Amino acid sequence: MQKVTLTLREKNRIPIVADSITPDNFAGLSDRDIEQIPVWHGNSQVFLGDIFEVVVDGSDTAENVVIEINGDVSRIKRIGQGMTAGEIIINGNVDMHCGCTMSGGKITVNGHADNWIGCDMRGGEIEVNGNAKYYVGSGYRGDTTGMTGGKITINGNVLDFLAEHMSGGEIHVKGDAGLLLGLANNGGTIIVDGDATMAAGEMKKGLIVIKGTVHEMLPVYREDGTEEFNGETYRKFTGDVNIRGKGTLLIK
Amino acid sequence: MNVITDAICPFCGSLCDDLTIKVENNKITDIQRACVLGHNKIAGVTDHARIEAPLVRKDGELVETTYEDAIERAAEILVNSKRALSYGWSSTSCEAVSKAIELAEETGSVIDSCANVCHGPTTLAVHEKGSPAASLGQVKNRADLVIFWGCNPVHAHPRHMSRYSMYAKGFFTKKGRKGRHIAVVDVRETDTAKIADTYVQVDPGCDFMLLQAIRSAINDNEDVIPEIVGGVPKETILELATMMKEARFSCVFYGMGTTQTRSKYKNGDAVSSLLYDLNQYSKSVMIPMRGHYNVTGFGQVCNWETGYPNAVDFTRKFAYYNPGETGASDTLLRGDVDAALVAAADPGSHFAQEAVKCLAKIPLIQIDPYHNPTTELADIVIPAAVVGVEAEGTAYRMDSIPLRMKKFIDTDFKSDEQIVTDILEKVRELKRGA
Amino acid sequence: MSELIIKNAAVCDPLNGINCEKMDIAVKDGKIVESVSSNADTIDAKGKLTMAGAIDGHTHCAGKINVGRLMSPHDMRMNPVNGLSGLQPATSVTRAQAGYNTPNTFALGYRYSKLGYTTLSEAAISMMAAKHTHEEFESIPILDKWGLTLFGNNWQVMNYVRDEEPEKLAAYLAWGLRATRGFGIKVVNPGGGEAWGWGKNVTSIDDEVPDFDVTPREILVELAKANEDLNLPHSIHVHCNNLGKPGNYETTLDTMKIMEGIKAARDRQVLHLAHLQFHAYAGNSWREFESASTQLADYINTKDHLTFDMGQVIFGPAMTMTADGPLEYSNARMLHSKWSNKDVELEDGAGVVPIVYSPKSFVNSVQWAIGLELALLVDDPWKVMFTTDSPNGGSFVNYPEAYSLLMSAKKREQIIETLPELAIDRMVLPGIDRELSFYELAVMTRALQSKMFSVDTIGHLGIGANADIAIYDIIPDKIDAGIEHEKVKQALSATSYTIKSGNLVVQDGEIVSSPRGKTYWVNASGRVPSEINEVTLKDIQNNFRKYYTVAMSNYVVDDHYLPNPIEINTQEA
Amino acid sequence: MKLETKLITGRTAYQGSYLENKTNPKYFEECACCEMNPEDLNKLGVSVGENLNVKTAFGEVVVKARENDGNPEGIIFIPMGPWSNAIVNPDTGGCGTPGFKGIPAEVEKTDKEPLDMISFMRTYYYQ
Repeated sequence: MQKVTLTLREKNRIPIVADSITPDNFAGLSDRDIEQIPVWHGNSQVFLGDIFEVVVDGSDTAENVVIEINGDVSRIKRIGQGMTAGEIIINGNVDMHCGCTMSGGKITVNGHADNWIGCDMRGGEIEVNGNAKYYVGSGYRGDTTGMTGGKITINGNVLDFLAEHMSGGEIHVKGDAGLLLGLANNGGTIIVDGDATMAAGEMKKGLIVIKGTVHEMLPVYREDGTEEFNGETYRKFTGDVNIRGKGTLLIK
Repeated sequence: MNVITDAICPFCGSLCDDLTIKVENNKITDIQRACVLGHNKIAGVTDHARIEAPLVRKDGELVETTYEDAIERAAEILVNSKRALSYGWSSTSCEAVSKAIELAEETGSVIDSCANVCHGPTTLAVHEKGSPAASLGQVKNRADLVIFWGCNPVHAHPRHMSRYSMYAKGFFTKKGRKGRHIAVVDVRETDTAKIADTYVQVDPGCDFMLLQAIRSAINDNEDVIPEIVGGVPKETILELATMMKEARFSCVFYGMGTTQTRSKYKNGDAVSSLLYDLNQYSKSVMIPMRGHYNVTGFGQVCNWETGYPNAVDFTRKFAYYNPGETGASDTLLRGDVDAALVAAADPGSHFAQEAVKCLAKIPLIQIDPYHNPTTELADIVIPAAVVGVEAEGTAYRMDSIPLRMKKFIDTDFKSDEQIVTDILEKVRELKRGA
Repeated sequence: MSELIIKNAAVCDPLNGINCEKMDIAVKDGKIVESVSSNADTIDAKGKLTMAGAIDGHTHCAGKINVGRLMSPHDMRMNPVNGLSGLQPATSVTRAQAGYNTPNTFALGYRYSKLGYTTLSEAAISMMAAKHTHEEFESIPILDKWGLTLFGNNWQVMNYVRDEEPEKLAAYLAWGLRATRGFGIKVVNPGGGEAWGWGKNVTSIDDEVPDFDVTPREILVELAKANEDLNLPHSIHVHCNNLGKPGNYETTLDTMKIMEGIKAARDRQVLHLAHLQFHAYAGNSWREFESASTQLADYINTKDHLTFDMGQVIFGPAMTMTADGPLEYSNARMLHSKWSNKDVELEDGAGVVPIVYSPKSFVNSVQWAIGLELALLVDDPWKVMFTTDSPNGGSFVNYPEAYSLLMSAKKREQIIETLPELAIDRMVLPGIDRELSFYELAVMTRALQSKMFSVDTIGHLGIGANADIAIYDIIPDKIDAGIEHEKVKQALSATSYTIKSGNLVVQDGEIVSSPRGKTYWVNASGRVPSEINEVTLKDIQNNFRKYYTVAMSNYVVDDHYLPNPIEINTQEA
Repeated sequence: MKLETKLITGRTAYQGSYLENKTNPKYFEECACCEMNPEDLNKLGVSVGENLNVKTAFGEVVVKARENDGNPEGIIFIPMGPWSNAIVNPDTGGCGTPGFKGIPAEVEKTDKEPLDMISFMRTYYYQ
C-alpha cells in the first residue's frame, strides 16, 4: 500500500494539465520524486511540487497506490488520464477529462466534475458524488467509438451528450440527464434514474433505460411491447429505425 | 479614373465577384452591383469613422501612439501571458490568418475564429458525419429544389438568391425561379420565408426532432412519426420528404437557425444524415451559409496548417483542439485566459455578456479599421487597412472556392498581415532577449 | 556559392545505370556537378545506400486532403508509426505537427523529407479550386510539387469531344493548365463525375454520359490524343471507370487497349493508370471477389504504351479521397461511414470517406495482396510506380513497410499466414517469390518518375541534376533485404541525410532545416495556333458568363500563388 | 403586464449595413430594438417606438419596440449586437457556441431609455 496525498497550494485560474497524476506514474515514487514531475500550467512547465503539497506514505505497485487530492482542483485537467490500476480520491470539484482513456482502477470525485469525465474509457470505475457536465463517457471529436468498457456512476445530474458513441461498459446517472444522451450507442448500457430529453438517437445496439420522463421522444424508434428490467416493467422501443438499429430503449 | 471590374465584395460568405468599382484620385466614386451590406462596407472605408492612429489606454482613456509603440506593447503582453486568446481573423485575408496562426504557435496561445459564435457547430457536425456539399454553381445549374433551413438570405446574404440559388438561371435550370421550388424552414416567417413556395414553421429548438422525422419519412418509416413533431404536422413532414425524394437536385442551405439553437451541432449532423439516405433516391447536397466573407478561409488555412479548423490551443506547443474547452467563448466564460488579441472581428458586440466581461478584465489588443464596441474594452488599438478594399489577399467563399480579393485604393494603414508579421518579429526579439 | 561533397556513397542511380557503386557526389549551388573545391562541406556517407530524392508520382497532399482533415480530428491524434505520425510539438526548426493519414502541411513536408522524398505530384487539382491547391503547396515545406488538373468530366471537354473539335480541345486543355498552373491531364472516372451531378454513374467505357452524348471511351481517347498534340511532359493520368468494384478489371483492360494506337510525342508512356490495385478485381460480386492481377499483368507484360502505379493497401485506418464522387458515396453506404462530397460546377467532383483495412477482412486482405502482385508480376520495373495512393490505400508514412514487402518473400509469407483462408484462395501472391533489389526499388520510386513525367533534372544523380539526395543507413552489400526486412524498413523510415536542392534538410532522421520548395507547371499555350485560341476563348467566356458562379478573371491562378515557379514550356521541348 | 416569450437573435440587413460603422447612431437604432408580433404588442399595451425591458436568466436590456407580423406570437427577435448579447445564454453546451436563439425571455413595458453604444458598453462592462 502506498498513499499519496496531494493538497492544492493555491487555486489557479489558468488551467493546469496534470495527466501525470495517476497511480501508474506515482507507484514506488517518493514525495521528492513526485514533486519533480513536470506539468503544464498554461504555456509554461511547472512541477507538481509547485502546485501541490505532496505527502507519500509507503511504496507499492500501481494497483496498491491510493492518491487523495484535497482542495479545489476545478482548474486542473486530466487527472487520472489513462490510469490502469489503483485509486484516486478527489475531495472537491475536478476539471475536464478526469479519468479519460482509463482502463483500470477507480476514481471517486467527492464534488462536481466538469466536461468529458471518463471519455474513451476502456475499463475501471468512476464515481462522482456530485453533478457532471457535458459529454460524460463520450468519445472525442471525430472518433466513432467512445467508451468501450468500465463503469461510470454519477450520483447527481449530468448535462447534454452523455455517452456519445459509447460502444461498451455501463453508465448510471442517478439524477437527470440533459439533451441527446446515448447518441450513436453501439453496445453500451446507460441507466438514468431521472428525466432525459431526446434520448438515444442513432443507436445501433445496446440498452438505454430512462426511469423518469423522456421529454420529446425522437421519431426514430418503434414501440415493441414491454420488457422487465430489474423487476420493473417498461415500454420497449427498438431502433434507431433509420440505421436499422437493434438498440433497446426502455421508458416508463 | 480607374475602373476595377470583377471586383470581390468583402462582406459575406457569398463573396460576390462581379462588382465594378470606380476610383478617382484614390477615392471610390462608384460601386456597382453590390448589395446594401457590401455597398455600405466598401463606401464606408472613407465615410465611416476610422481609427485614425494606434491607441493605447492610459488612465482609462485611449491616447494616440505610434505603430511601433503599439506593436511593441502588444508583443510584450503576448510574451508575458500564460495563455492568451487570439480571436477573430474572419474578415481578413488567408495570408493574415496564416501569420496569426504562426504567432499563436510562437506565443503558446489559443486561436479561434468567428465560427465560434457562428458555424463552429457545423464543423463539429462534419467531424461526425462529413459534408455532402457542392460548389454554388451546381445549385445554380441543376437545383430544382432549394431549402433554406434556419437562414434568412434576404437579410444576411442578399445577392445569394440571384447569383446562386433562388432566381439563378443555369444550364439545366433555364427557367430560373419558375423552375425551382423554394422551401423555408424557420421559427418565424422571415422575409425569405415570405417569398418561398413552402414555409414550414418549426418550434424553437425543435429542428433536430423535425430532421429526424423527415429522415424517418425518407426511409419509409412513417409509422414511427407522431402526428406533430416540433409544431409541424405529420402531413407536412411527409410532403417535405416526398418533395426531397422527387427532386432531381436539391440543396439545403443552413444557417444560424441550426447552429445557435438547441442541439447545436447535432442539427447539422442530422441534415448530413438525412442527405446520406436521401441520395439513394435523389441528388442532394448541403451548404452552410457562412457569415463573414472569409470565415471559411480561416477554417481552411487553420485546418491545413494545424490539422484543425478552429479553436486550436498551442499552450503545450502542439496543436490541441476541443471546442467546448478551447473555443474563444469557452475560454472567456471560464476566465482561463490572461490576455487577448482580437482582429477583424468584434466580440464586444457578438459575444455573450459573461464572455465580454472577461475580455474587459484582461489586457486586450485590438486590430481593426473601425471603432466598435470591442474598442471600448481594448488596451491597445492598432488600426488596419480594410482587406478587400485597401489590401489584397485570398478569401474562401462559403462553398470553399478561393478567390483573390483586390485592392481598390491605397492607404497608409498597415494591413492585418503586416501588423501580425511585425508583432511576430517583435515577439521573437523579446523571446531571444529573455 | 554553396558546395558539398558526399564521400564514399553506395550510389544506386538506375537512370545512369549505376547499381550500388561506391562513388563521391559533388554538389554546387543546388546542382550535381563534376567536382567542387576543397572548401566544400563534406558528408562521409561511409558506404551507405544513396539515391536521388524520391518522387511520389501520385499522392493526395494538397486540396481535398483538407476535407479529410476536417472530417477526422481524431486522425490528428493517431500515432501508429513512431516519429512519423501523431501530435508533435514545435521546435526551433519545425512547426507543430499533427496527423497520420491527413497530416497538416508542415508534417507532410517534414515526414516526406525524412523518408527521402523531395518531390510530390498531387494527383488531382480541381480547376475552380486550384488556388487552394497552390496555397497548400506553398505551406508544405522543403519539397517541390506539381499537380495534375482534372479534365475528365469537364463540360467544355465533353462538348469538344462530342463535336469532334480536337484543336479546340487541345486549346482548352492548354488554357486550363495555365489557368490552374497544372502539370498534366488527370482523368477520373470519365463521364461518371458528370452523371454524379444527378446522383448517377457510368458502368463501362461505352455508357453514354447523361445530357452530353459522349462516352468515357471517346473522352479518354480524345484527351490522350490532345495530350500528345500538346507535347505535354506527362501522359494522361487515368483513374478508370468502376474503381473498387468486383469484375472491374475488364473495364481496366478496355481502357488500356483503346490507347494502343496513340502515338507518344515523347519518350514515355501514352497512358498512366493510377492506383491499379483498385482496378484489378475479378468476380461478379463481393462474394466472388478475387484478384485479377494476373490478367492485367499478362497484358502489361506484352505492351509498352503504359505505366501504372500500385495503390498498395496498408492494413489499418486510411482515408479515401478521390474526384470519383459516385464511388465515394457507394463506399460510404457500404462501410456505414462518414461521407463528404464536393461537386464542382461544370467540371468534376470529389468525395472523401474514411476506411479501415483489416487483415481479418477477406476483401481487404485480397486488396493488400493485389498491389504487391501487380508490382511483382509485371517484369519490367520501368512500368511500375510505387504508391499507396496516399492516403487512399494508406498513409505515405507506411512506404517503408510496403518497400520491405516488395523486397522480402519471407515477410510476405509471414503476413499471408495470418490472413483468412478464403482470402488466400483468391490471391496469387503466395506463389510469387520475386524479391525486388534496391536498384529496382530506386526505379519504382525515382527513376521511372523522372521518365514518365519527363523531368530530367530529378530522379537521378547525374551531372546537372538537382541536388536532391537521400542517404540511408544501409550498407547495400552487407544486408540481405529478404531476411533482414525489419532492418531495411527501419533504415528506409528515416534517412541519415536528406539533401534538397543542395541544402541539408534531414540529418539522422531529424529535420535540421526547412527551406521552401518550388512548384512546377506546364505551359502548353505555345502549341496552340492563335486563331484556335481565340475561338476557344470565346467558348470559355461564354461558359463563364452563363454557367460559372465566378468571373473568368478571378478563376485563373495568378503569379502570387507560385512564388517559386518552375515553368515547363512544351514549345521548347 | 409581463409576457413570457422566446428570444431569437440574428442578422438583419439594416444591422449588417452598419457592421463596420458601429459608432453611428443608426447602428444603435437598428440593434437596440425588439421585433414582436402585433398581438404581443397589444397584450403589453405597447406601441411601436416605445421602450421594452427584456429579461432572461442571463441579464436584462432596454430596447425599442418594433412590429413584425412574421414573428409568431410568443417569439421575439432582437438583431445581433451588444444589446441582444447582454441577455443570450452564454453556456457553450460543451460545443463552443453560446445559445443565441430560443432563450426564454420576459418582456414588459418600461420608461427607461435604451443606452447608446458607448453608454451601453460603459454601463455593462466598466466596473
